[in-house]
Amino acid sequence: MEIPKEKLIWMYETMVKSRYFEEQMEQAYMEGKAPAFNIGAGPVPGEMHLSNGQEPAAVGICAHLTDDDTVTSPHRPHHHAIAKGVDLKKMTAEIFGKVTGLGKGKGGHMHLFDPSVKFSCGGIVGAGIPHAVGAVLTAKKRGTDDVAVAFIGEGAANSGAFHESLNLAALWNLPLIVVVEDNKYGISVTKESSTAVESNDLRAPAYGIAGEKVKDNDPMAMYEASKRAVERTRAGEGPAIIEIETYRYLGHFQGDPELYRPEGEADSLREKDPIIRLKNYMLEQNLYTEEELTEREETVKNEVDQAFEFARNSADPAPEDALQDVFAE
Amino acid sequence: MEIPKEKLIWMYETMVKSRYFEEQMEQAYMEGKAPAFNIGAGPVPGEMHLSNGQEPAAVGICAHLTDDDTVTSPHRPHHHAIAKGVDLKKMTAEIFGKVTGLGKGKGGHMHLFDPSVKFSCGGIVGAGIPHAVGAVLTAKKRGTDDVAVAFIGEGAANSGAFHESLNLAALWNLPLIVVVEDNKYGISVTKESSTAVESNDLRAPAYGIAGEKVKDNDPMAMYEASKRAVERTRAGEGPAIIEIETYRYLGHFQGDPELYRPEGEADSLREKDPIIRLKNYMLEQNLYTEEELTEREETVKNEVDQAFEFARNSADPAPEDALQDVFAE
Amino acid sequence: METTKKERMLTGNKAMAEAIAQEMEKNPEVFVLGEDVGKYGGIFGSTEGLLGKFGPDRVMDTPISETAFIGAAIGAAAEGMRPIAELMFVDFHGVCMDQIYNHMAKIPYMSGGNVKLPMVLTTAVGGGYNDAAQHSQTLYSSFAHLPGMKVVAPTTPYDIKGMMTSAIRDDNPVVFMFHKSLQGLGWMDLIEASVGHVPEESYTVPLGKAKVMREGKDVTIVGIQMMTVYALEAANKLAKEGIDAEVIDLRSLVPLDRETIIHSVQKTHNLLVVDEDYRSYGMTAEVSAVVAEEALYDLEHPIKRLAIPDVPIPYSRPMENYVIPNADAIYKQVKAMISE
Amino acid sequence: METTKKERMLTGNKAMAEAIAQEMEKNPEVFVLGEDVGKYGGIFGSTEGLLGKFGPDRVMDTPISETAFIGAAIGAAAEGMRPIAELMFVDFHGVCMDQIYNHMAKIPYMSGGNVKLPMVLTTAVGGGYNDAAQHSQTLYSSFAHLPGMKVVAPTTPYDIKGMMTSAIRDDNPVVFMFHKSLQGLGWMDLIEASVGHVPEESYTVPLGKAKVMREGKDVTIVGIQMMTVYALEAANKLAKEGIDAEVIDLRSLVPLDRETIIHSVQKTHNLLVVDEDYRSYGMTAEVSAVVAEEALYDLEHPIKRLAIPDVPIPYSRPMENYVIPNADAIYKQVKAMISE
Ligand SMILES: Cc1ncc(C[n+]2csc(CCOP(=O)(O)OP(=O)(O)O)c2C)c(N)n1
Ligand SMILES: Cc1ncc(C[n+]2csc(CCOP(=O)(O)OP(=O)(O)O)c2C)c(N)n1
Ligand SMILES: [Mg+2]
Ligand SMILES: [Mg+2]
Repeated sequence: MEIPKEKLIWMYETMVKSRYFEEQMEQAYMEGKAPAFNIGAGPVPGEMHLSNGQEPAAVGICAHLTDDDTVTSPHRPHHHAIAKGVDLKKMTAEIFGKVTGLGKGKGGHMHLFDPSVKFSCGGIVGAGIPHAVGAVLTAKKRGTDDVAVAFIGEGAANSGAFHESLNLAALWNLPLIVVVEDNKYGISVTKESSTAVESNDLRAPAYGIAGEKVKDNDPMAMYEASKRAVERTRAGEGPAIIEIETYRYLGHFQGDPELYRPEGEADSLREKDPIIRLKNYMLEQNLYTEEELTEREETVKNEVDQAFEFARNSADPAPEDALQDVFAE
Repeated sequence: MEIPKEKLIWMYETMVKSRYFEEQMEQAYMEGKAPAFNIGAGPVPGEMHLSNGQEPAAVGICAHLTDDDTVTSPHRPHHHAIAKGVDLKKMTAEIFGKVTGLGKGKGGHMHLFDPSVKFSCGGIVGAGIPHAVGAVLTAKKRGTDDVAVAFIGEGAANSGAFHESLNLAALWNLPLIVVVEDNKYGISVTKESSTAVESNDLRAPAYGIAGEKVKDNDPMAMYEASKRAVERTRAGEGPAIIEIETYRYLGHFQGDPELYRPEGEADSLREKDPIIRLKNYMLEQNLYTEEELTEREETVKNEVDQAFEFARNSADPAPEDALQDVFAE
Repeated sequence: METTKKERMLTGNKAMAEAIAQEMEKNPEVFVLGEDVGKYGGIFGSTEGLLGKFGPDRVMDTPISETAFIGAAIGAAAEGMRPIAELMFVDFHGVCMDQIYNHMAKIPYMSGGNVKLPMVLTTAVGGGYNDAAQHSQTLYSSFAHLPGMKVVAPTTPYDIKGMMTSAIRDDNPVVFMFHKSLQGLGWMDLIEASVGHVPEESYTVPLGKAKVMREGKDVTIVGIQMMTVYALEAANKLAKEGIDAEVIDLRSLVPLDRETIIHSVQKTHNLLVVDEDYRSYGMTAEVSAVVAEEALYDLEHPIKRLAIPDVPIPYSRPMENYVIPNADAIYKQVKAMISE
Repeated sequence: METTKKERMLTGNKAMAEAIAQEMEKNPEVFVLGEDVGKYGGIFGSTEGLLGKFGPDRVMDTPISETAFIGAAIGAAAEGMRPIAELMFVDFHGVCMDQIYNHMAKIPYMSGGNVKLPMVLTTAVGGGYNDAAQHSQTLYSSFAHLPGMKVVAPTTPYDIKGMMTSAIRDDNPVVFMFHKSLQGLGWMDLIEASVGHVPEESYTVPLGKAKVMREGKDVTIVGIQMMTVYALEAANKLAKEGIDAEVIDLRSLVPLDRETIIHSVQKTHNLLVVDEDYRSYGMTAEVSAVVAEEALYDLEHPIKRLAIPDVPIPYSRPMENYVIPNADAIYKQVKAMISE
């Protein structure tokens, strides 16, 4: 499969943006938490699940989506949000708990909602899949050809919500794709200790749907598998499961002691970094020069910096704002 | 496969007992509910889910179980209970709400617990499967070779509990068999309207376990499939799913107007009655004479009659008994 | 002609189905999904006749996958649809409560009001016909305790229709609890209260307002659904003995109409709260607490509560009758209270 | 030597893990299962060190399948095992509540006492570190409302160990809620109350008994877990102004120790109830109702309640601080009450 140049560069820029966002977030998160780490301190408190290394899953499929397609995402949502085109300023402000945030500071990092690009996420494992089903049920009722992608971790594939949602989507022939990001762990529990089959695409036959496996965190292979799945499902040929082998460079959340992780594992994963691999590919193919790529990197990093600035400069909500938005008028 | 004569006659007697029990129950249930049907009236109030026609699922597999093996059953439990050897008097008394019942009248028809033969059931679809997992987890911990059978309807195979339990059992290599009784309906909803695959044994690969389909409500085929599955699982070779195509002669519950059911469907099913088929087989094979079989039928029916008599003659619980048994001392 | 129209009587279930039908006619984005809502018309008749009128695309039978289909309703509501999802018995909420309270109830808040979820979760509640521990609960407070959803439980066919219409039009998630005994179904004990006057034309009854069903001056009895029905029965008997009870039908647990309760207690100076839910940490406690906070000095006698005495609902008739409050128990409790 | 032993100080999490370890040593049928209870030692340290001591057959990591593994614990308990199942955050109960309340809590009753379920469900509760709406709740009353399970929530390391031991030995299902802030974890705000004297030897603290943490004569403050800690802080401040508050640590929601509460109110004539759960239909209501029923005439002022004001827990610090009651809010509420 020939991947169009503009798709390659979009994937590249988006991965760089996402990675840089997470790196900035990692730093911001640590502010105020030294010398003794205190999860509730600093400008960004609460749990923080970063996606460094997992970018291919997000960009490989979002390359095929429009603003009218729906994405639901779990507790580790930043790369998906960025790939789906969520407003970066408002998203960052939300994570900083500011009144200018997507949810006016009520949601936080695990609860980002941007209806303008049909993105949502949540902190309960598996729970976003049915919401994606509802989005495409709506598409079907309204006669549009919008599709939905539900991102989950490999750990979530053992939840009841996974099974119920895939059965429902298959039964009603809805354009849903479940992307399983296999980063080997659900917190500390390895895939082998949680999953009775080797790969979750093997579960597709249980719903009579398509299943595909993407190996080695390869953004281009993810692009290709996603193209097949999105085209199929948009054409009304039913749901699909794509499982991608991906890499989690950091702990489950920031502050995770990672005692369960073999020494050196994260480093060895970093050696195969997908951003570098895609960059090298584009250079080898003479699609872009080093300079061109560097310039583009600067542009997206700049965008991230501006988003952080926006967030930091925004106002805190008033305490009593807590009482608003429980019910719509 | 040659089925031993004593197994055949046990299956026959048990099916006859179960069927006769349900027929007696059907009558008892209608007492006090005429002329206007009132679900809460008569000696046996509440919902009543009868199993007439579904006996093969129960006897085909229970023929391979001992008292130390566990059976969990759903809202339609009588045939399973009888095949597992639950105390018939106490069970009947429970359904009549008597103080001599298995649960002193607190449980009722959907909540029969007989720990002496490791039988339990419950009214929440899918919820019994994890209990069976726990039973065999215990067996494994204690080093016995006891197995567990979780009976469910085909409708329950779309519940999250099904998926989570099978993954867990497969992962931990526990001796669990899930028997799916496909009677075509979950209340009024047909299997085609609820299930994305044709048969639930096709879901076995999603857990890397064995799956087998038994067609046409055939007690002997069920015996054979069950033998394979029980022997395999008892030997430590992992869980299995058996789906049996079975027949529900009556409504989902008594009082079901069955408006969703094609006219004549139940009658056409009755023409293939498994009890008659097994009887004919034994006669053809000259295993028993008509007279011998009739005598055995009388014996088991007599047992049922005695159980009903015991139930009817037992005392009601005192109202204040309701306050007992919430907590053990 | 006009007179007979005014006297049009409907059962609770027909009132409910009529409200849904009228909203579905008006608004193509209203649809129904749930187990057996199609050909069966809802196990408790809540969707009777809808499949025939609107077809299977708008009246959708589902698999036994409450997490998936209630979650799908949430996803559809987020897109602006107005789904009505039916949880067949409230007793089954435990398999899908995450979708209900962590998502349906919280997404509007977590999104800072940017996502609205205009959906209704209908569910059947109540015992009294010996359906035992897993099919007889009301669980009113299990829902009312958790913020972000309106929780209503109407009693009369008139209110059922009017509040159902309000619920569908509401831009917030509404849990609409209908009591099996008040549906007026042919296969249950037919009680008078399950049939009542219901206008044919569409109308609304506001959510969040209690209703004084009977005015009185000696004691306030706060009830809900069947407990309101029994309270009225008890009030009639008490009246014969010169005790004039005011009966309040709560109708809505969230929002709770504190004013109507307090106003009544300020008049009668006595309060009995009756609930078909478990006693502890429930509605009787909440209503008691509201009065103890806001009208303490108005009380002549200690507040009394009647509810299920913190036991699962037993199957057998004598025991079930013992644990679910009835007219006689209410009558006795008021007598005991007044003569204290 | 003896003195240092008496002064042995432990964090809440170590107290909890020690209780489990001691019972596991004594009884081979005790085992632990849950997400990340193995190598990780429990996300909130509740099973720290157990894997190393007892191996993976007795300390079992599970998939993210709460319905299956809590259900499996029920099945194992029915066979006489004594499982301890951990629900990582109480906020996740909605995915498995059916197993918890329809099965764990009801099977003993529905079986007429013939099946016992000697199991413990441990779960982390509480907010205060900005973990937002799906990870900060206590949900005390969502469990306490439903009959058939003991529900406890100890505060001090001493009580955590003693009540954990009692819970494991209890023949009934016990929901054991431990507060994240009281675990004394290195990666959270370290509060003094999360460290305390804990004897090394095994001991029990009874379930179902509240504890008077501070005697006083002017006002009774009933709290639980962090609210008890804050109540004590507030009491110290109040003492400086001559207001002598009695602070009761509820410790157990079910059974509820009505006697201790009533006895205290009879002495102080004033009651403030403080909860980290949602306000409506919750613990503050139940305690208020108990007093309104049984000690109405002892009250000098209307009962006051402080709790989360029926909103989901907001993420942002100023808003979270606003909705979760703290020492200052308690202090102010008592002052306002007394001077009313
Ligand atoms: C229902 C539920 N159970 C448990 C958790 C706690 N939890 C949060 S993330 C997580 C691991 C998820 O693993 P996976 O799905 O593989 O995603 P990853 O973190 O690896 O991206 C767990 C157990 C939760 N949020 N929801
Ligand atoms: C979780 C849950 N959802 C719904 C129900 C209501 N219900 C009881 S039986 C039933 C149909 C079950 O169908 P199936 O599993 O095929 O069993 P069958 O009745 O055909 O034997 C339904 C929907 C329930 N008891 N529990
Ligand atoms: Mg993972
Ligand atoms: Mg069926």
